[in-house]
Amino acid sequence: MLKKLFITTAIALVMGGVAEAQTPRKGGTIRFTAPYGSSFANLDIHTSNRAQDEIWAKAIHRSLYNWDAKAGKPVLELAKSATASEDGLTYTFKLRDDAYFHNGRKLNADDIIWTFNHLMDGAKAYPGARYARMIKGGVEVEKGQAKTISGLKKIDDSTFEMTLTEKVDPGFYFWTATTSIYPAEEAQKDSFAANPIGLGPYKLAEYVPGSRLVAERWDKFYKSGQPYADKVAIMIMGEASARDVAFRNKEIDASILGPAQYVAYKGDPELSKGLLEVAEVYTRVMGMNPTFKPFADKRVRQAINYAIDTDLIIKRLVKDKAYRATSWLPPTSPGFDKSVKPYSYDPEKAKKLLAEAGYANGFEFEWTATSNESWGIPIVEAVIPMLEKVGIKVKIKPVEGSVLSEVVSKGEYQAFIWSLSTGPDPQVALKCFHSKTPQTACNYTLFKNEQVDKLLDDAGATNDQAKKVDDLTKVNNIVFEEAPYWFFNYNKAVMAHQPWLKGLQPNATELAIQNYEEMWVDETSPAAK
Amino acid sequence: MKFRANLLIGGALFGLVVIAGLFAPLLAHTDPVMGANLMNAELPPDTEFWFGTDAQGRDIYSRVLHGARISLTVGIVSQLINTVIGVCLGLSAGYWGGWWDDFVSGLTNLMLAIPSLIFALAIMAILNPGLTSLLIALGLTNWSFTCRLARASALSLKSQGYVQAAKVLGYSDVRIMLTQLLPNMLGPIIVIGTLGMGGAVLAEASLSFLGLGIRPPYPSWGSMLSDARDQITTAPWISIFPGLAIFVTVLGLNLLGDGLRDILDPQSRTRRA
Amino acid sequence: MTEVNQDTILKVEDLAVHFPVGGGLLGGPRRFVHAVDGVDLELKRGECLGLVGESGCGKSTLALSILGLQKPTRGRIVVNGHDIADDSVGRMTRARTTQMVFQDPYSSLNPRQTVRKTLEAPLRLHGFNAKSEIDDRIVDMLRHVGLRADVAKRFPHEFSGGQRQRIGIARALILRPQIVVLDEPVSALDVSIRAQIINLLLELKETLSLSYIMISHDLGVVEHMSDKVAVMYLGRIVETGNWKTIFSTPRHPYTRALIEAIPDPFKQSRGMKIVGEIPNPLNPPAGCGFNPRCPEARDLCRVPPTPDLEAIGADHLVRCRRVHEISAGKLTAP
Amino acid sequence: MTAQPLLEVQNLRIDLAIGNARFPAVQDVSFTIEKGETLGLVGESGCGKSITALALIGLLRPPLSLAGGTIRFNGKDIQNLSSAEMRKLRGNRISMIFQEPMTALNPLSPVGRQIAEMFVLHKGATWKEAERHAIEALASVRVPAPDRRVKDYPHQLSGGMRQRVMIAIALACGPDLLLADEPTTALDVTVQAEILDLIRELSAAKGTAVLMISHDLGLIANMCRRVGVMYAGRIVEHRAAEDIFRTPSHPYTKGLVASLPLLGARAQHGQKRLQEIEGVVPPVADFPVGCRFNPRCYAATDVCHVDDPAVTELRHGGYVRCHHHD
Amino acid sequence: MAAFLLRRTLQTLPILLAVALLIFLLFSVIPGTFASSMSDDGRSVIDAQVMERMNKEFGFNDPVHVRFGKYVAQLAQLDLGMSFRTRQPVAKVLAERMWPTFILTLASMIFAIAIGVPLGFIAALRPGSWVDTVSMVGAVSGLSLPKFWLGLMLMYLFALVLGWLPSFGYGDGGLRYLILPSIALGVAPLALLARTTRAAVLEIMNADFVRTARSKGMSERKVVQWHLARNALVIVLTTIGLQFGTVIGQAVVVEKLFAWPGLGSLLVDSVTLRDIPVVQGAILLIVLSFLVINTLVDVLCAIIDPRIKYS
Repeated sequence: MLKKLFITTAIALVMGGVAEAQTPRKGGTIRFTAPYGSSFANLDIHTSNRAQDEIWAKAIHRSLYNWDAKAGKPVLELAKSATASEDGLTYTFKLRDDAYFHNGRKLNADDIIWTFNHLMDGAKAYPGARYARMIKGGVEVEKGQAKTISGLKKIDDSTFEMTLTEKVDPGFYFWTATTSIYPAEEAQKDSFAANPIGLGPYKLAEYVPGSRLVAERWDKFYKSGQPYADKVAIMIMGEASARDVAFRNKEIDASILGPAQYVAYKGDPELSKGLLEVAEVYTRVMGMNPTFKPFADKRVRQAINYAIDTDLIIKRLVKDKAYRATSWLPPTSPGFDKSVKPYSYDPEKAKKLLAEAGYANGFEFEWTATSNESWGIPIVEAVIPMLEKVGIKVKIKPVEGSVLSEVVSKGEYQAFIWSLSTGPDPQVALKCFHSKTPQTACNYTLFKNEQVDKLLDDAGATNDQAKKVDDLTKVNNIVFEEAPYWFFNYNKAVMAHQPWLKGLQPNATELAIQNYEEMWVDETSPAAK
Repeated sequence: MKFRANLLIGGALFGLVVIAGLFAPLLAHTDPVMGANLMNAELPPDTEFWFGTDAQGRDIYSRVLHGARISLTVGIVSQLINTVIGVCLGLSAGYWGGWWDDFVSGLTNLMLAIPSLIFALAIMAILNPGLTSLLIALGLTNWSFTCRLARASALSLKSQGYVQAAKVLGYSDVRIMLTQLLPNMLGPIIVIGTLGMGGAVLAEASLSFLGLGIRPPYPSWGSMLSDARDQITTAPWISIFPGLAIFVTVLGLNLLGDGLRDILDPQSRTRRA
Repeated sequence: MTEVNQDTILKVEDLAVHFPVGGGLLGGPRRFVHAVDGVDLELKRGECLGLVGESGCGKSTLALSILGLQKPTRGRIVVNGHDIADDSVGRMTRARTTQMVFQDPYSSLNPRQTVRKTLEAPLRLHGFNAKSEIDDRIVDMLRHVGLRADVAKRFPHEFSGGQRQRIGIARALILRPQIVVLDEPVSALDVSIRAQIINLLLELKETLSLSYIMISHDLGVVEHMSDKVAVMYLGRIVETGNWKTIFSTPRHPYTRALIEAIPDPFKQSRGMKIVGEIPNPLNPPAGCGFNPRCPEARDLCRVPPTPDLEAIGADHLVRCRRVHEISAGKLTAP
Repeated sequence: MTAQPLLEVQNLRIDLAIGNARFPAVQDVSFTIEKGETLGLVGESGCGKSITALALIGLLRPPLSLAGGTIRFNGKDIQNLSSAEMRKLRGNRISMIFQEPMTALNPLSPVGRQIAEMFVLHKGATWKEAERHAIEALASVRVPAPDRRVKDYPHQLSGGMRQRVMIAIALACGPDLLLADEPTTALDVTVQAEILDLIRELSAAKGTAVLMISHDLGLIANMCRRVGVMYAGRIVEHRAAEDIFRTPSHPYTKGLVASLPLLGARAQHGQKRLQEIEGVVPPVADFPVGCRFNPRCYAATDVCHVDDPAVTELRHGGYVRCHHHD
Repeated sequence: MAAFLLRRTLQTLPILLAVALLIFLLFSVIPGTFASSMSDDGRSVIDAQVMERMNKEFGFNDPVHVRFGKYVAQLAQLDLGMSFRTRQPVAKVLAERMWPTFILTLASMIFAIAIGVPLGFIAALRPGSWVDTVSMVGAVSGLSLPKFWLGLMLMYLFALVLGWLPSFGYGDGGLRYLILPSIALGVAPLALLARTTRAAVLEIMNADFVRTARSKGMSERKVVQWHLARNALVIVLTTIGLQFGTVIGQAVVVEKLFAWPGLGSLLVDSVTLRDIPVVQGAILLIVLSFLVINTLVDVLCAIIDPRIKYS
């Protein structure tokens, strides 16, 4: 069972200095980048669930669990052990006794309980509430009906009990930075907003809003010998072309690449040595709204999958910086079925299907898209002539990101193209196809299939991991057949790093989020001192 | 003698763009949108693709030609809107004076105080990116200079004998504004409009860079340039040609504006004497 | 109520025009400039009334009021027995009665209109639609002002100053008005051209039976053209009368000073001189407005109120308290 | 040996460049000014009288340029002077007042300073001394409260006051020659009289020669002993002031005198038609061949259309440039 | 002068209010909300309850007029509200970003003024010379370049190819980091100032009072020093004041390109993320600074030009 998880992560291509067996060097500064925008929200990671903010939070904060990039699963971070009860709903956590906050105080069970209570503060609408709501009694706190979460019980200073509402693996819920554990009393002070105190390997040294965040080694970090570097400097650089110059100019140690630069870096004898590629758990799809008449017909949706030469687009336009999507779940997911072949490029078949559905003469639809280069208008532009060949005309409706998420969750679209999170938990990912899941949550295409509903309910109820995976695989295959989406690709995240930067992890959930304590720079770095 | 060079070079450059725009369907090799063919993606310039191809395999030469239509539309329509708004407000404010003048002057100061790019940015965000939005955004945000000019001209012209004479002859206010004032202030306003057209083309590029410009299917130079900025090391031709097109157009318009100013703006005529 | 003499075409009664100055937010107290302050005038048919005074004396404002372009603060302007403030006397009627010739022949013609357009537009505006009639009128009018018919298609910049002034006169007369306000009609023209225009104006007055109100600071021109003269100072008429009276036996010290100030080649003796400049109209002197500059001023001149116009002869009115004490000697030499 | 005249202008020619063509805006202009004398130049706009003055002070700017003739000031040809020598002359020995006192003064500089500049430039005074001299200079042109007025800016002064400031500047260094270019045209008549008196008195007191330029024949005749009448870039008649009015010789002068509605003329002769001069003043580029007045001249004959008339000395002094003079 | 200053200051108030109203109205009809923007990358999906809750807390469920009422009431107490994104007072968020924008605009204006004005002067003093021709051709070309393109080129040239300067960022706030962005931002105002200065000087050169100055026997140098410079300065100053507005606006582009932590990049981010209070606050601040600068310019002009005070 777990073995399968291990095997699938092997797909993650590891090319850079990740697996090298060198002795980590101490000292120096890691000059990392935060590529998703030109600022951080603030220094309170509870308020943001953006990848951009998690990039700095990983240096300063830690959550109950952490993502193990190599294992491809969440593992315990702040606790030594977690034992589940018989019914699988109550977990007893034993905290590690060597974890100290940056003010020198030892981690305590109260901190954990306070943090989750804090996340459920309804007036604050923290995005992390989404996860803490899984704890029994969390919703009551959110609605103001209770003061504390009833499902959390302190046993002693280093032990607490957590009762869940559903039978799920808490690891998948409490590993992101937005559920970082705060020191209870200190976090209530006003100064906390400017001076976050966390459990992470680095403590805040300097923050220039909109520019960079510098953190320095926390000597009492609980992993022995770590972190290695003296400092981590995280530069906020949203502009890819500027990042490119800075990287080539050796001003930064790592950079996330887009397709265009991926080609350039791969073709460069020097730069190509430092590329880390990972299949991320995001699936790029075009969603089709069944309330738009042609898309109500499965044959039309399949026809679209047949009509688009997806491989060609991936090869020529995305420059192979993606893996062909077979279905919903990504290859790293336990529910992924290798035996399934993706829709072939077959315009004739597409035409036939369209004719059967009564659209022999084609139709026209409006395609809502943002300007994102990997899952936005540039892709649509390449698709347009292909659909035109089978008689389908496309009108592009350009929107901004915030508008896209709004119109999609409200169903105010005919078709959209987006990148959707499909991991790491396959059950969570596939729940989006449960008919009870509202459109506002993630059932964007109003998917409704009795068989899928049943399989999902079964998977949620069972204790048998193998049956669970089997059910989920079946769901995934039904979704493939029903084709509510044009399955485009799974993202291949690529990080360029300088030769002196070591210890990067192939994080499939988001490559830009790294555990800095495992990273180090050798003496060739300009910032080696 | 220099002013003639301005006018000639500016006129020639701008004329080139106008011809490119007018005859784009004839001159272009492929359809700017439907011409996508991924088999030809990112080919450098050669005899078939004069300016090379872009990431989607479209002929950049054809797209640049069609882009001229977009840029001309953006420049001309947005400036037309600006000019109409500016002239209507400025002319009437200068001529009538009083509270209306106070109001218009306040409005103009307001428009001057908000940097036009930021204003346009807001409007683009509200209306969603696209050509129509852009025309509105650029058309509504740059009339303050025209308005000030029209107001100042109206103020100075209204004391001119022929305006007084028209009043004495029983002309209505609107008729005086249209037949006596407007034709005599048109020169400098055309100059401002010409220079503003260049500004609009540049503003389109800036907004595209900020992700709020014209979006496909329109092949606008600004979005071509902005989208290709990541490929500047790998496939420089994708951005060089639209960039060059913007430069040539704006340069042409600026030179043309300067040249026209020498001819049409009586102030600078005394300047030369 | 107003008695209208058969021959009186224009009557101005107690006309006053006050302009607000300052006021508003932080603009200080709002004050008023009394540009025209209680002016009475009468113009008879076929007469030329000369309005004389230095800049800022209110003569232009007075003219604008008569043309209906400046709303009076007080008083009435009666043209042909109708009060022009009366709504029944519309813009159009006024235009057909009263017209104006402007000082600067360069700025008074729209540079973008041909002569024909300049003359045709008012005709069309006033209801002439038949092309033949318009043509006739234009040709006729051009002939009247001494221009050939073929100039109609040309633009103003193709003409010299004198010719432009002729076009300006044609425009003023195209609607066949009865009263024409001449605002410094020759002062902007070349010296050698002035006689042409003066002769033309006098000629037209006869042939088209016009009445003129002529504003001028050139006393030679005023003397030559006017039948009656009114001298203005600080918004008031200080002396008015028949041209002969005014020029041969002026009584008001200001009138005398004005005449004295004309440089005359044959006269070296300079009798009466005045010094200083027109006071700030926002802050006029108490009593007689002229007292600070008047060589004849005595204490009684500095006491409010402003002296009244006093009739000292047939149609000869003077606003001076010492009019009877100052000698009425002849001024002009030969 | 007769005393050397202060200024001697011989055959002055000034060209106007339009494109690549050059037209003589002023041609064959000769006159002299004795020390302390007032000479009048009268003419209509475009006759070249103002640019003649500018040529005398060396301020012609393109498209105008000095194209011939000599200008001797105190016996020295100013064209041979270096620009530094010329600057020493300008303002110091020859100074000028202009028509528009509104624009001729720097709007951003207090008038006192603009006067003081003269003493700093030419008398080597310090600014402090110069300011003191400026007050005296203002007082000498009869500006009331000069110690306060020196701090005023031009816009705070009336037209007459500004012109007084201009005169103060021009006479600050006690020049030998004052060029007065239409000094009163923009002013009201009463103010004009005062300014003229001022110029007359100050120049007499300091022995300054004056070149008075005006379009007003009456004013010139009143101010000057000798008058040059200019038409189309030439002096067509040069006479004693009273002769110009009494016995004009050139048809143009005659026409002008007869066309003016002089004060008192109506009382004498009634309202008769004024005598007109036909036609218009030609622009520089269109000066006629032969006598430049020929298209407008009642006496013109064939010779006038061909030959440029030479200067004819008149019996009672002065000269005329006409084929058919009386 | 004090009254003039007071009057000028009071005149800016209605403009600020009008801007507040305008911006508020504009952004009350903008599609998308902060909550929806949080999941714009499809990555960090927020669940419906949280989104709902957020919209409620941020007052999006109130009708527009109620929101505006609240906003104005806040403004009256000089409170710009709370940022949705940072959950901090907008004033604090703006304060953090003000300084970089301030020095960037200042540096680019200094660059523009220091080169543009003398260039225009020299060009005007020798009209038609090669200096004139070259600088004016350069100026018109400088005005014709897309800003981000220019910035990118500078980056490549000076950072990558020549390696003289850092390519991006604020660094330690040192001059090295400031140079490239301020050049990118300063080229357009430089070009414009050069042209304006040239035109102004040429015009004044023909003014009557300059002729008077020459007639006084002044050398050209003194004419320029004593009379021409001050008069040209008034025109140039006014242009500088107005250019500040454009520069602050264009800073958006340059800041984004160079990862410069100023108001401009904050503004663009906040628009994209629908952090409306910050957008409103930032625009108000930008407008306010523009008005302050222009008031300063007016005061300077009034000091130089005595006529202004009285009109």
